[in-house]
Amino acid sequence: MIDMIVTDPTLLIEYTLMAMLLAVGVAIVRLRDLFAVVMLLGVYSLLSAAWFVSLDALDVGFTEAAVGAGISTLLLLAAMLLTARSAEPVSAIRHWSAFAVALAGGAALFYAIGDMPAFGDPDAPANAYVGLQYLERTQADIGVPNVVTAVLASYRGFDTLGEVVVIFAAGLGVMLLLGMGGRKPRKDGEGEE
Amino acid sequence: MIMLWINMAVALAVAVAMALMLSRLFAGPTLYDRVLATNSFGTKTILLLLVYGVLTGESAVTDIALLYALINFVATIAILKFFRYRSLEIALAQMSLRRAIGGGDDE
Amino acid sequence: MVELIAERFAYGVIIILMMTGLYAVVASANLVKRMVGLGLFQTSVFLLYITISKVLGGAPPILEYPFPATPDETVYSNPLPHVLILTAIVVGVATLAVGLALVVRIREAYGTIEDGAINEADYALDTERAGR
Amino acid sequence: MTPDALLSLALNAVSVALLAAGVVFVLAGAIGVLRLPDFYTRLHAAGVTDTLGAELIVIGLMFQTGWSLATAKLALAGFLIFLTSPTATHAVANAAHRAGLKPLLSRHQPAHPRLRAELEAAKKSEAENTIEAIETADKAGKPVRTGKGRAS
Repeated sequence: MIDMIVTDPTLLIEYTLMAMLLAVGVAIVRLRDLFAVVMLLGVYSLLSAAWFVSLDALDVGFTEAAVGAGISTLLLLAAMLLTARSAEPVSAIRHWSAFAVALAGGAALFYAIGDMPAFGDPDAPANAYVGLQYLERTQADIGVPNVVTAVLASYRGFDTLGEVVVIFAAGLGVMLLLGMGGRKPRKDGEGEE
Repeated sequence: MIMLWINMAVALAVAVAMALMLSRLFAGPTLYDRVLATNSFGTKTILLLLVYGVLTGESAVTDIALLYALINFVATIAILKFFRYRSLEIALAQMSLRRAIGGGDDE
Repeated sequence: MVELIAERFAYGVIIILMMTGLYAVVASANLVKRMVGLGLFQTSVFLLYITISKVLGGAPPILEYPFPATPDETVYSNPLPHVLILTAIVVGVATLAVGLALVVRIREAYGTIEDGAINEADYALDTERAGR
Repeated sequence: MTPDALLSLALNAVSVALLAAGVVFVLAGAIGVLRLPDFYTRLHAAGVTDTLGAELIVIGLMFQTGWSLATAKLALAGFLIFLTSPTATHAVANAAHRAGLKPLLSRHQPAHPRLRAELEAAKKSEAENTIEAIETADKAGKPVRTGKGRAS
């Protein structure tokens, strides 16, 4: 681990971000004041966006900051104001059964870690074939310097269209559930984002 | 090389300040303490990203920091707008009153 | 063994975060908090994908512009997971909005968003109907 | 040593000095937010971090990048922080004030619980009258103005 840090000192920043993410995650589970929980989810999004940036995913960090830390926090805040201010404590049996579920799932995933590619391995199967092809071809095919934009809007343009349809359906669902128009507008109307 | 490690030290110091803000966010007795801590935390995240951008020589990171600066401000103002009333109970009462007046036709 | 753990350290952290989200979903009786747990889980999955796409010593997948005449030898991180996650983030917010709209409707119908109280109300309604 | 190397050394030295000062302010502000006793005092500490500390670090970084697009972006980011942070702090303070959050009135809060209890006991008798008077005035319907009078 030490030689990894010496070759890439920014890993130190990543480790601090990881530590803070863990602290925020545990605090979200422990706190019962819903306002604090919602604010902490916003902080969690912000921290993970910073981690995305340090993992070279600039566009993802950009979107996560705008959508995750901005819009979802406001949506959750509006919903919290319309419903309840604080959560009731959970019973001990529920706490321990949930803990057992999380522990079992975590143990299974930890068992599978050994088969994952090493962190930052350029020869990992996930990084070898299609992604490389996109990187090599974008310059000649599309001529946009940002490869992520090229794949999103051009190579995979129809998928992005499908995504827009999903968002439209979600906005329609929110409108049907909350009833726009006939009734007074409410705070939660931002749901069609 | 030495400038790189100095920048690293600055980034880590900002990260420590972020952690301190985080503990105020966990503890914060009132709602306004939490809003203040979140806002300050966002400012420090911007600083961390700016230092990171200079550290790696990646000027695109600075763009993201710019976006953060705007989002952070808008989010803080929006949160405070929800709590404009003297207390949350009054706001909720007003909301349910509005719902009772406007929502009579959905039964 | 030590090397195996050290090289996959980030995955371990992400799995713990994921399980924190799962715990929040299963254990919370409050529906808003359950949605928050879902968001926690979701963001952790995004982190997992992006961690896989990182290449050590790589640059963000933004090519040099104007394009150089000679093929550049820079190592870039894999852009494909970035695209997938970009789509997933936006769809995630859409599902969150629908879920929260449902929670608001549940609160209007039942007057509470604690699932135990909702179950009790349902049970009371059923027994009342059966008695009639 | 060539003039160019000398210049870059000087720029780096200035940058390090500014960064060090900025880090001191950021850390002091963060510790202040954690340790100060009530919301209004914490506001002061957060203000130090958000303006002086942030600006010093941004200017220090600008000395490292030289004349380039990155410097312009850093300047823009610094300008935005300079514009938005005090506004946001003011908005938080204003919201708390209008919501009727009371500032802590005792001049000094000792860290040790026993000393604090003694101080509380000593102050309680003399302070009781004034606080009650203000609270009755609060209930009479002028909360905002009395709050302001007490804070200043």
